[in-house]
Amino acid sequence: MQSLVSFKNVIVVSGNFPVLTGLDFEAGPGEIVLVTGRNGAGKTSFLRAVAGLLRITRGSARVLGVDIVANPGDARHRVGLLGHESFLYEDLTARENVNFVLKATRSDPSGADSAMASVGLAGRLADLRVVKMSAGQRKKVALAALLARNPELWLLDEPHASLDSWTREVLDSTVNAKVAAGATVLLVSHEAQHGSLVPTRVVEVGGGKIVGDSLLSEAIVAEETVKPKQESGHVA
Amino acid sequence: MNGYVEAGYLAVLGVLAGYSALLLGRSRKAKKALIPVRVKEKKSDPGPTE
Amino acid sequence: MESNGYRWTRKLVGSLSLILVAATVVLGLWITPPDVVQGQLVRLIYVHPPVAWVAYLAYGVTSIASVLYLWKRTRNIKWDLLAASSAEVGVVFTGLTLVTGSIWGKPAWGVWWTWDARLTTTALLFVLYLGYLALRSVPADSHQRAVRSAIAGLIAFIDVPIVHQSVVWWRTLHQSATVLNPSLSPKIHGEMAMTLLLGFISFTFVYAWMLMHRYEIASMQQQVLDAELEQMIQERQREPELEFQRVHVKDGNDQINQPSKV
Amino acid sequence: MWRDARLIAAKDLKIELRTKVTANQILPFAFVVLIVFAFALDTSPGTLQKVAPGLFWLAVLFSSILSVERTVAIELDDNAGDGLLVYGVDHGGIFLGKVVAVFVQLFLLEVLLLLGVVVLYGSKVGGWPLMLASTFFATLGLSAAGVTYSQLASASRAKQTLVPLLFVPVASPVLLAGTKAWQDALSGTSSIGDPWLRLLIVFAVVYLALGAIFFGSILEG
Repeated sequence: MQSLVSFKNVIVVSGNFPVLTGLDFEAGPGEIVLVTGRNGAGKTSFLRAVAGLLRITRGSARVLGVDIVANPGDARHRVGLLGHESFLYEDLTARENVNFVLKATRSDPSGADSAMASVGLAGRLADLRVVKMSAGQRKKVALAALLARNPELWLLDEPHASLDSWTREVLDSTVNAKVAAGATVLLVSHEAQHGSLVPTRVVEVGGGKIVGDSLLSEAIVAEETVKPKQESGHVA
Repeated sequence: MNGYVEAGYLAVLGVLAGYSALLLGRSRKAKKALIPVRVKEKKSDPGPTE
Repeated sequence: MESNGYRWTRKLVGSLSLILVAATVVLGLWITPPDVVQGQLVRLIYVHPPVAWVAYLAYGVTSIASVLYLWKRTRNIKWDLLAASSAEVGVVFTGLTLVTGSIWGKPAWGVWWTWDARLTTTALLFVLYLGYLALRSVPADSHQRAVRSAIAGLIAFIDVPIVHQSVVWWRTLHQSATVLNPSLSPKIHGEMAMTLLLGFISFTFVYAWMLMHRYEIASMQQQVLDAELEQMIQERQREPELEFQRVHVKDGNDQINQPSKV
Repeated sequence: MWRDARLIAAKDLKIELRTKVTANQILPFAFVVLIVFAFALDTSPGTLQKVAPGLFWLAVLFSSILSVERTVAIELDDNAGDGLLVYGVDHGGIFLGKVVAVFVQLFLLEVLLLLGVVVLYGSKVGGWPLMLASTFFATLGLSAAGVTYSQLASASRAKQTLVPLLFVPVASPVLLAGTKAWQDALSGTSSIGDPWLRLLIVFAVVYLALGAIFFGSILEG
């Protein structure tokens, strides 16, 4: 299987603290990988490292065929990260933000309107400054930019938090369509229900590395037994 | 001499001596901080005789 | 830890610089004759220019080390430590340059400070590298700090000729020579020249010793940091295991499990 | 790179038009500086006219510190700077765009400030070619060096205090050369061949080059 994400013994030190401590991970096209783990386990850092926003201190890491240890910038624009921060300029409107992202990524600018409409950012809301928006509305703007950018690898960090059920459904169905077309999704979520976004695989992060990795059918069993799998159950 | 010359030499020698003393002190502190690290690295060794 | 050879060299350089400085002081203060024009004051020439030279030498070393760190092929945290060490020693010597220049200036010019081009440049240099050290002293990721301070160090050094040129013009282009500015370089010859040369050599040795010592300290501190980091990595790797034990000892205790920073 | 630079500059200027930080905060600050200078000095017309160029450039230098800190702060809200990296915006383009945005704001500020100098200090303005050229390159140099240093200090928590310490000594040649070039322009002793103008050009070129080379490492480091 062709690997879209390939992390081998990755250590990431950020602010003199080891956020990732020897993480091994592989993912191929069409996978929806649910990343679980306790607070501070390293889930967000893992996603940020895949996105190329954290410098890999040790180990080897390839994303979309690019060696991101040597060239951290070369895969970034093909990766979409929807996380706790939305990279928006507060003093620009929703439309201006989305347009800026499209221009910056050299994407087709005509996709902006349909992407915004699809998440319900139309009319007056589209021309409202981000600073006046609620957390959920901001997330919609970030999501619209992401949809219009059409990345190959989707990194969703608690994507459903603060979104209404209607927008969740838009997100899920869009992402599902991309996955069917070969995109890969890494999904961090604490919620038991992930809408119609059905993971094909579950990995558990603990202490900055992968401590459990199972296909979905096994995962249900694993979730029932509390025991974290230490160094076992590794599907690399 | 004239006071200025002495003052100049005193300033140079004084500051350099002061900075050297500071370096020696910091060196001692750094060495002390390093001892537990060394001990750990040389676990297989017999270790210090104390 | 640096090798025994390194420490041995450092001690040798240290002893030599003690002897050389002592010789310079004896020759400079008592053996050499007073100058025809400047009188006893000329004795400051055996310390002031050498100290100034060391300051520039130190910043040169900082710049070279910064380049070597920035260049990916030679990138090594040791260059960063060397750059930092040399800059710190350089600031000490720049301070001394200012103090000795001022002490010399008072009887020569009648004032503690004159807006002489060299003096002004040195003062700006002092502030520039204080800024560099301030940037370094801010707690940060060690790689990030190394890159940023290397760039700051390099830019500061490139700025020096521009600053100097502007100050030289400032003092010469628009003001006629009304400023009390007799040259600080009297005619020297014979044993005076020898003593001056000795001054340059001995303070360069002092610099070498200080740099070696300062670098060794930085290197030891870095080793402690590295060891702490290794330990933190190991502790963090054990987190799931500990978590598992805790869950089984006391169920439902769901606090955030961050290891304490050592 | 040029395309990205234009994008960033347009974005920063649009944000300024919305928030008016430069217009409502930095510009009034620059005027206050002009006024308190008069308090600190003798208000007799001769004195103020003589030192007007120096005071003008000092006020610009202070304003530029605020301006470059602001341009970096824009990218720190909501980690927008990380966004630029994610979108694959050219590093040199980010630098140039920021420099252009700061330059435009500072230049407009200088025009208004010049009016202030004329009104408050009673200065007579003349020697336009040298004055315009020296202002252009001095502002460009200040913007380039300022954006670089502001980004250098951006990762530290002490950035507000660190930027002036790092930036002011580096920018001191601009202060000196800008002042002298203006004095030459006003007195009519020299025109476009003024050595101070050459120094300002060298400074601007050197810092544009250094910023373009190193900005990427600062962002990625």
